[in-house]
Amino acid sequence: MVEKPVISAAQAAAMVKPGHVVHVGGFLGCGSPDGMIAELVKSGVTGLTLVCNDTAVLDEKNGRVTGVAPLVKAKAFSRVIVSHIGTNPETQRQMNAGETEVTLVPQGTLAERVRAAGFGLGGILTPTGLGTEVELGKQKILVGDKVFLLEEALPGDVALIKAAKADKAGNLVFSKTARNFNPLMATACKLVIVEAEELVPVGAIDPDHVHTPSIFVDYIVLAGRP
Amino acid sequence: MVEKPVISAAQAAAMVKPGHVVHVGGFLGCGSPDGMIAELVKSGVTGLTLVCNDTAVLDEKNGRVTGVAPLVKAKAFSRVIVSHIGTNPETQRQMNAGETEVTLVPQGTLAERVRAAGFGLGGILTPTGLGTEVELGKQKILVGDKVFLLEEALPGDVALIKAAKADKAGNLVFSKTARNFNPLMATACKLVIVEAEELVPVGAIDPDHVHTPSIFVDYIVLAGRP
Amino acid sequence: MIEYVENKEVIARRIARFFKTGDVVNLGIGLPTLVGNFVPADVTVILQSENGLIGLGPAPAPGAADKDLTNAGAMPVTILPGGAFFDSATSFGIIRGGHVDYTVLGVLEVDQEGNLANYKIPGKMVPGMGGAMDLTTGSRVVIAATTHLEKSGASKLKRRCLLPLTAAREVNIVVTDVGFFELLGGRFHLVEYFPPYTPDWIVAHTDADLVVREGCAACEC
Amino acid sequence: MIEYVENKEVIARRIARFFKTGDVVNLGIGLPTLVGNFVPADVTVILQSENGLIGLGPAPAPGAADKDLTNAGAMPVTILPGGAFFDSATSFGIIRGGHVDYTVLGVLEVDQEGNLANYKIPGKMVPGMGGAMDLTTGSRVVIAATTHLEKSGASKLKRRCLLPLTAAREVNIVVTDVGFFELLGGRFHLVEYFPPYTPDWIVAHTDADLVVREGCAACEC
Repeated sequence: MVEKPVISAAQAAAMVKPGHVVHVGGFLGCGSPDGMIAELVKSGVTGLTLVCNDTAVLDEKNGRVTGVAPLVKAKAFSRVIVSHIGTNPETQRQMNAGETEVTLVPQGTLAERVRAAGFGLGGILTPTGLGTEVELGKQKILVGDKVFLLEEALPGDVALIKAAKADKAGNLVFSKTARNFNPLMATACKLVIVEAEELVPVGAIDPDHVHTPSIFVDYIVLAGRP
Repeated sequence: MVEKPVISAAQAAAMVKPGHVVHVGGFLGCGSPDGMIAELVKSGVTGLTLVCNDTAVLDEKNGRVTGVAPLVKAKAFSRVIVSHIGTNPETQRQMNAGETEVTLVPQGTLAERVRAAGFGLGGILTPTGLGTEVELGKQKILVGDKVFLLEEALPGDVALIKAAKADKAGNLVFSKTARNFNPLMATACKLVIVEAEELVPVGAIDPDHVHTPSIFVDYIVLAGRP
Repeated sequence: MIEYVENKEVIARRIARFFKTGDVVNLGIGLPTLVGNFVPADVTVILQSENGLIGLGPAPAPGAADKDLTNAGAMPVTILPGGAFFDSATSFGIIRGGHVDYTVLGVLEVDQEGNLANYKIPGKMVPGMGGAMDLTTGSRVVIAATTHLEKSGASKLKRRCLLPLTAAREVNIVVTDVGFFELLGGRFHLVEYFPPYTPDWIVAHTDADLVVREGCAACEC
Repeated sequence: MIEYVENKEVIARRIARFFKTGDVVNLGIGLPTLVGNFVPADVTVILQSENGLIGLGPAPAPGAADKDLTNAGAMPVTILPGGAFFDSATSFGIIRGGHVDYTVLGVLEVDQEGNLANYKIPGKMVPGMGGAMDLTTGSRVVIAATTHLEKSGASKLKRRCLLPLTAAREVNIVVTDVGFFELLGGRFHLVEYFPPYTPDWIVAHTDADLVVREGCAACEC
């Protein structure tokens, strides 16, 4: 099996360029690639589009800042496509001030749209969002006697994801609920960089336990290595 | 966690009724629920619709009969929806004789249509089959500047699947390429019966290694118990 | 003269009694989370958390939190033996696919058509829908949990939601701190009332079409 | 006078030389499976098998077959260290999603438009398409592997497929036992010829629009 380059978080951050659509794993900070996010803040990059479950937690009073929240604060994003911004008041401020374009997507639709992009499907046919503002401007498709909303595939340029364990070929195992969007983001982007807590030799992961096969992964960052 | 009833293969077979759409796991016999299939042959049930990757191998000269092939031979199916019948000449004979209606579906489309049924999606938008006979009679949908084929969700009445290991709650682990369609079939049917090679106590499977969560499974059959 | 006193516990207590052993239940953030505390000892429900887990257990002991194990509100949780983890596509496949029996969620508004609004007050507060739209679309039974009256005294049960909808005609049951209502034919049907409130009091304090069902009974929750 | 002698090994040999280290490759049943035997020692390709495996290894030692580990032709195989198993939806997500670099498959007919037929001879033989339609749609490069002539002496390369298509305009490269062709602009382009055959012989024995590309060279495969 072919081994993947192990790079620093700063090298990973340098691959993210203005204008990129960046898919970031994590759910309110759980399972976020925090090392790469910190380096991305340092890099000062702007003009990104974020695709992520949420904009994480920004609660500076209580010292709680998680996931992509520091990037939101650094105004790295001109656009965010997420299901939830309720725990990051700065996202809401930027949205109301017209600084950042915010698109809210139902969480299941978001997950499936990312998967569709990675798996070569044009989009999904979901009942979710029918009769709500979510349906505005979208095709409705009749299948049998039921109406579904066509939600388009959502591909990206770079995926920044977090795994508990990677082997040197890039096979990934996620831990508990830190899995969330990480395996999906890995399928949908041209460039996929994983931040792994542990790096093991090729062959050390049971092939029945692999969550993300190596072919989806381009680079490996070891967590805690800036 | 709630434990699931452990029944015999014969009891499982008795739950399959004429007219049922039956989703059977396995790929050319690898990962097939052979015990339940044998009892289903004995039951003499007919008029079923089969949804499966293939009609397996029927090569009596060389003593090679796998997967659902004995059910095809027993004329249990009035309709089969599969991607491949090339290794079972009896399926082809029944098709040509007008005894059985055979619908051929591209393998990836079949997998995704079953998943769509299980996951509440109306169907899938795939490029596969465009420009071929597969597109006949189907909706074509424009997404951006690309055309996709709408392939409808494919739900079933009963799923008969095979796992390497089940815990008593019904969490499943599959082995190697015997996984194939098994986890998909489990999502898409009203009644799901798993034939497991090994039954372990609740809690004996690492929750990060579960391939099919317990809530999809209704009954457990122990392999080798008619 | 009955004075209205907000009581979230009674809501959680009553909702917990809907479940039977084996039911798969998703509890939303806030009030709905309380429901987990009141499931009868002889009933085993299976809690799903949309961030990717089935078999949600109680909060961890102090100091025992696992950074990789949270609920959908980012609070540390545990998993019970026999639980399982999965990614977000599978989690919502489970939800959208009808494999969740009950979803319990809080509301800003709920109306007699079964509409529910809880994710957006335009120009004011926009938390986002998170998983709520999929949960209301996919779950077999949607239970809205809400206090009966606003702080202002206005009815939370409406004729027509004015806020952007989270769910269109998806709500089956509303439980407030004065009673339990079913939604049918464009009306609230009072099925049980919680003393000291009476059906008359409830009719007078609900700004929507409301039917007191035959056999409507008091419930000491 | 050159006499045509069917030679599957030369086809497999030439195809194996397309790959570079790290390429993900799916080899169809039959002739394409041979390709795996000729990958140069200094090139590491990653073989995908659509029944749910990446990192396909060589056949097991006699007696060491695992009933749970087969390729898409139901033959016992092994998995290399660093391989992974997955279900059929993931397998075809990988395929349809463009994560496979090369798919190599056999043909009944292939034509100058890049159409390919290999799953059905109406009224005669209908094996079914299996995974071939997804593989041809999704893979970055589609390589058709075929002997150049039928037993009857007829050209396997056609102006227009007459059989039901497996792939519409998806074939990029055709390798036969006389040469290697690219498909572009509705014509076969001869890129390399395999002695003793010559470009002239190939033009005379191909019933389709064929261009001998500038720089077309002999290849000792």
